[in-house]
Amino acid sequence: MSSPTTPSVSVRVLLFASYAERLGREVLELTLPTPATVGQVLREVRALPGGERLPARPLCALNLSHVGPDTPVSGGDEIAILPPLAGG
Amino acid sequence: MSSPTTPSVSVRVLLFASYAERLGREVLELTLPTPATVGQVLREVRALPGGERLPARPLCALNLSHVGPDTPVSGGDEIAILPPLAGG
Amino acid sequence: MSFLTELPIDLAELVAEVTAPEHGGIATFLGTVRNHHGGRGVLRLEYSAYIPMAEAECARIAAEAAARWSVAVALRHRIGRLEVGDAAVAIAVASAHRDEAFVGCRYAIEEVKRRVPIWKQEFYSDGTVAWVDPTRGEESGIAEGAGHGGWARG
Amino acid sequence: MSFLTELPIDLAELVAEVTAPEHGGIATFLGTVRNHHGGRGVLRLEYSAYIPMAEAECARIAAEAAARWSVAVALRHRIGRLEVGDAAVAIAVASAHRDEAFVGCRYAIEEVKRRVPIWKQEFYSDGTVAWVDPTRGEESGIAEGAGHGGWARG
Repeated sequence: MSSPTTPSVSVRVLLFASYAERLGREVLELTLPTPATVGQVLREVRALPGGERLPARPLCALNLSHVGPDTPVSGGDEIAILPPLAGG
Repeated sequence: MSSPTTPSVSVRVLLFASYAERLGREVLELTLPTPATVGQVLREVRALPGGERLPARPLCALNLSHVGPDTPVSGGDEIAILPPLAGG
Repeated sequence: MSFLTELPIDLAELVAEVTAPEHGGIATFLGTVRNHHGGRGVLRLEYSAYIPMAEAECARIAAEAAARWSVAVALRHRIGRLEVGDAAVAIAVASAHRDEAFVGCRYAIEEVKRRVPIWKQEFYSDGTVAWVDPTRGEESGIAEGAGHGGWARG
Repeated sequence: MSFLTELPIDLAELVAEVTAPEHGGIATFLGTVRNHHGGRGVLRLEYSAYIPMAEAECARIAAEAAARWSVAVALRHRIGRLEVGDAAVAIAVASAHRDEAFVGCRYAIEEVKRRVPIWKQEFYSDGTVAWVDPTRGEESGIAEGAGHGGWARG
């Protein structure tokens, strides 16, 4: 339950590899009105300088697991925006 | 062409593993009337003491390659009668 | 045991980790740095990772394979700078029978490529550098590399 | 290079044989001596072979795989006395891409089992000995072993 005294959440956003280069940073803190989703985090990041160079639907992770854009986020969550994976 | 002066062929027969134990020998020389086949070699071997303990259609090789019983044999050929393979 | 390492990978070490008297077959896969990609010569590359998630994802993949096929799984991915011929990833999967070992090993490498947050920068013999994007195919990879000359180093 | 050996097999040696700068993936298979078979404890075993044909058949298998999938193939089978855990067979297959390496490796081990004239005597913890017959399944294998007490040694 969200309390009326906390209408917003603060989350930590991580950027990697080519995405970090496009935005010129690897980490940022965002505050969003609740209830917030991963998709809303993405929209905020894409509004930043260089953010328009991210794809509309990149891979995302929430607290170390892959998630879709509709996943809700809570205060203190770590959201990662992942360029195309190239391990192996 | 088979010459009228060579109505028979001599071949070398090898036995291995359990088959060698069943016949009590690993190698034998056989002389057969021509034209001869691998199947005829097998029948000769199965007529030897202990030979009745070989299966009717074991794996056979002729000069280091797997062959079927209808394969013709020539003088000096090496025929191997192979128990079930268990490599790997 | 970490799944990610900056040190050279020793396949024998992974094989030893999964070897057990009840196992009859061990399938392994070793991914090494090629000297070419998309028609261009590769000099070396740099792997980077979202390390805590990559560790968690590797652990999940290993546990999934172990549970699904009753296999023992060892998995290592190297990060940092690699030269041509270096092992980037190694997987060893042991089982009583070879079917499970092969299938489990194949599963593990496919899932590593699909799920583990690791990125690769290739340094080419023509002096350019590109982030590898396997989703775009090799030809598009060239285009992206060529289209982002600003990323070139050195 | 012989495909059959009486010496311990070193997987790293086979991997080194197929490693090349243009290869990106190496799939290997290692078949080791299990401590059980058909429900019985295995102490050790003895592999024997029709050596010249086994060499020829291994060479044919390696050449077939190499031609069919454009892979490099290294293959070794041990003969003689082996203990539990020892490697009996090792195969390493390298290719530019992992698909061919996996498929070529799988092909090679299946063909080794199907075609190479090698036989295996298992020495069990109950003191009996049996020639292994993979065509009869594990249960029949027990029956054959039990039915030929005359083969028991020691």
